[in-house]
Amino acid sequence: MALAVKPASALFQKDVRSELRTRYTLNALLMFVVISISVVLFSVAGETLQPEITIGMLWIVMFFSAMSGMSRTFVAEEEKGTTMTLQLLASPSSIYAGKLLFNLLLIVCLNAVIVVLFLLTMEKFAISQPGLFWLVILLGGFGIASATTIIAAIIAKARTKGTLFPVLSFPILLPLIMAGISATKTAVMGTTWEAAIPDLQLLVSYIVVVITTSFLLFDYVWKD
Amino acid sequence: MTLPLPKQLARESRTMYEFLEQNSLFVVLTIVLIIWAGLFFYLLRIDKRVAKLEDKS
Amino acid sequence: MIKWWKIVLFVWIGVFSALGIMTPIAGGLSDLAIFAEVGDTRLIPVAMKIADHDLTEQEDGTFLVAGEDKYGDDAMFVLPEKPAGFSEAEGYLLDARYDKENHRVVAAEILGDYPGWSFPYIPGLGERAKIIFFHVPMSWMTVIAFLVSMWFGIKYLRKKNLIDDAKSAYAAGLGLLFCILATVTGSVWAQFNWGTFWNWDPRETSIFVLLLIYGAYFTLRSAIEVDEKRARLSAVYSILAFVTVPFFIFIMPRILPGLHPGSADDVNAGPVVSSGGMDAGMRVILYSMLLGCIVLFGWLMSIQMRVFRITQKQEADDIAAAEAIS
Amino acid sequence: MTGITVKDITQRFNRRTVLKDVNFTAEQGKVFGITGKNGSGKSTLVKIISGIISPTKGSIAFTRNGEDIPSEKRHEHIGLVGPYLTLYEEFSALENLRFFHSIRGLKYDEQQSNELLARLDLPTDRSDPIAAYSSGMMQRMRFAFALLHDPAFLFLDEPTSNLDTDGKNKVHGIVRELSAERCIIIATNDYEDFVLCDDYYSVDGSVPALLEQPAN
Repeated sequence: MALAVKPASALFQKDVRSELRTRYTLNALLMFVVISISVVLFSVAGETLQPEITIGMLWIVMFFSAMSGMSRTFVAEEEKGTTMTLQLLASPSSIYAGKLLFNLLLIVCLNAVIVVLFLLTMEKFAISQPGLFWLVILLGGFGIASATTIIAAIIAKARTKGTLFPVLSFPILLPLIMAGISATKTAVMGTTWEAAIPDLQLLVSYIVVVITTSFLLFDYVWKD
Repeated sequence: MTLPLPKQLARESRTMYEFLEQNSLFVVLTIVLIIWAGLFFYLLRIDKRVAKLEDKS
Repeated sequence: MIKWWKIVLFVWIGVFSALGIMTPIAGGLSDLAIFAEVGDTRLIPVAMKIADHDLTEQEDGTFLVAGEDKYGDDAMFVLPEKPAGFSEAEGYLLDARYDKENHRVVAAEILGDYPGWSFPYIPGLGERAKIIFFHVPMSWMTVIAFLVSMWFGIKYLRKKNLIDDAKSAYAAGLGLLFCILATVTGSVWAQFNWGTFWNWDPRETSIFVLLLIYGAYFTLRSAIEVDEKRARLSAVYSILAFVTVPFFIFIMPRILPGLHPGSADDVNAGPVVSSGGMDAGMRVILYSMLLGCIVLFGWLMSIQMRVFRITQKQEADDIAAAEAIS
Repeated sequence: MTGITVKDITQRFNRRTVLKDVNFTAEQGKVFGITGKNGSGKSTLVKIISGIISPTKGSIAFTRNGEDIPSEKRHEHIGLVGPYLTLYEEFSALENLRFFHSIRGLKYDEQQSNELLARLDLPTDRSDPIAAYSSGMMQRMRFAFALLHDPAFLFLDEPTSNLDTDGKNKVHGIVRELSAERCIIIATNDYEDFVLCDDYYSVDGSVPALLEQPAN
């Protein structure tokens, strides 16, 4: 359980540099986001959607982009054959922390791109509480990243990696998604941000609970 | 070839539905039946595993 | 040889199922008054005790008799006919409505004799209230099986004994069965009570999530070939699911409005099993059924484990035999 | 004293017992060998000792200068060369070394890394990804990976498998040089590696081709 900051940040920097160099995930993810948003736009075909539906679409796109982005976290190491090298180099908790950091960064960027594209393309999508809205998107992203990091480690050891990922993630993420959607509705249509307090509490406690559990369990997933 | 009359089928199921609607106790009985069916299905599966064991030894 | 407790289990579940199904539902004056207040003229079952055996025949051929309801409230009852053996009868179970103008309980039909033991009438549910003895134990068992599965998962992670993993998997299998039964029975019942099979009421959502988790758990198990790895990862997943599921089972249904008892907008307050919320007799039967289901669960688990142990022994013998040849 | 005590290690895999009650002690100053036929569990044992796999049963104690090293600190003291270890092929040699340094929490010193590369006959002036390296160079890179942090415990799994005679001699030279102050374990089936060992444990009872000793 010893968590050193230095190993975690080293792994984080390595992942960032590796991603910037190869751009496997980034390019594919960007295209994924563009494609899924255009599917939404095609299906809407110029009609003005009710805000509830737009919010639902937003979360669908966010969920599935996260699914395609996060699944690579440990699978990439497994494919490169570097899992054992990492196992030898650092304690499991610092590996988890490093990967979690990278996923947090990735999902925050991803969500920012998605939301900006949504705001640009959905003309009638007005937000009454921008501060709350961005806070919810940020917390939602953190929640998704915290839960999916350990699931990504689990699926890296299984046979059907890519398809298994959303199957395992969805039930775990559902409380988060429901609270997130409800808080987003408050941010978009509500008049006061106080109405979102129970949802925000739920989001924060979800993140704390999931990250703590992941730290405790990661040892068993990581070591064969 | 004649297809089964949809009207007749609909009426039949309709009466069944109405029967259940009017006799609430039978809804409860249906539910008990479903639970028994589920447990029976589980029993069948154990039986299959035991049969497999018997074949082997 | 059949062990005695298995017979006790059978009799236990049988007796309490029968009690749950056959006990009549009977209301009192207060139940009648609720409907009369809003002008609803529906008939509800009412238990009536005869106060004095004086019967007055009225002009329209009905009979007027003084009596009290099961809660001891006095009233005048109108019977459609003079029942045989009236002078000895203790009372009757009537299908009745309340006549507000004359302050009389008007029976359309005599359903039977006075029931010494009956369940209270719950407006809107009637006989359908009896689902509680079958559906609620199923959904509780879903959660209990999940807990047991996780418990053995943790035990595996600590002791690395594959028997614990097998227990964990079989508990999850039974949990899946209970989960499916709870979902199906619930939705059949919902069709007749709420008009649709599925409403996305918070409790329905939570059982649906449990179903998804069980599904995901078995998908994960089928995707890993090495026994030890499968045991480890599925144990981790069930723990992870367990720490997030309470958000559903215990928090969500109580903070969101819903149709189930115990929801946020339920003025009667409190979940189904909270004290004071339910009739004592119903509570006894519910808990007895739950106990029966737990024992049944343990029994089915033990059968599975016996089969598993024999299978494992056979496999070990096969491996030993193969190694002896080579 | 610096050394490793392996106690009652048992490893089961898909209900088959791969290793059963392995017990031995390896000490500083002596080269310890692990032998056995291919597929008999040599690599599994090395992985268990270096902490990549947690065993079904048993324990391993690491002692450095008389002090126990707790399991979460061991990765700082272990160097491992094995065919299953892959380096980051999208990075150059120096980038790899820098990452290994920093993830262990050590201060990176480019001078020192260059010296290590030079000692292993690896180019110090290449900044292209190591994906282009030959298998022999890759094997030497693995040595760089293992020796970089100057570990007290060095585990070599098939250390000479991809090397020519020159490379082998070099490796043997390194082993001899380091063995005085370090605890070295070699898992091998190669006779030339085996003769370096002062003591050995055989996973399946076999010993590498003692009868086929070279003429000298």
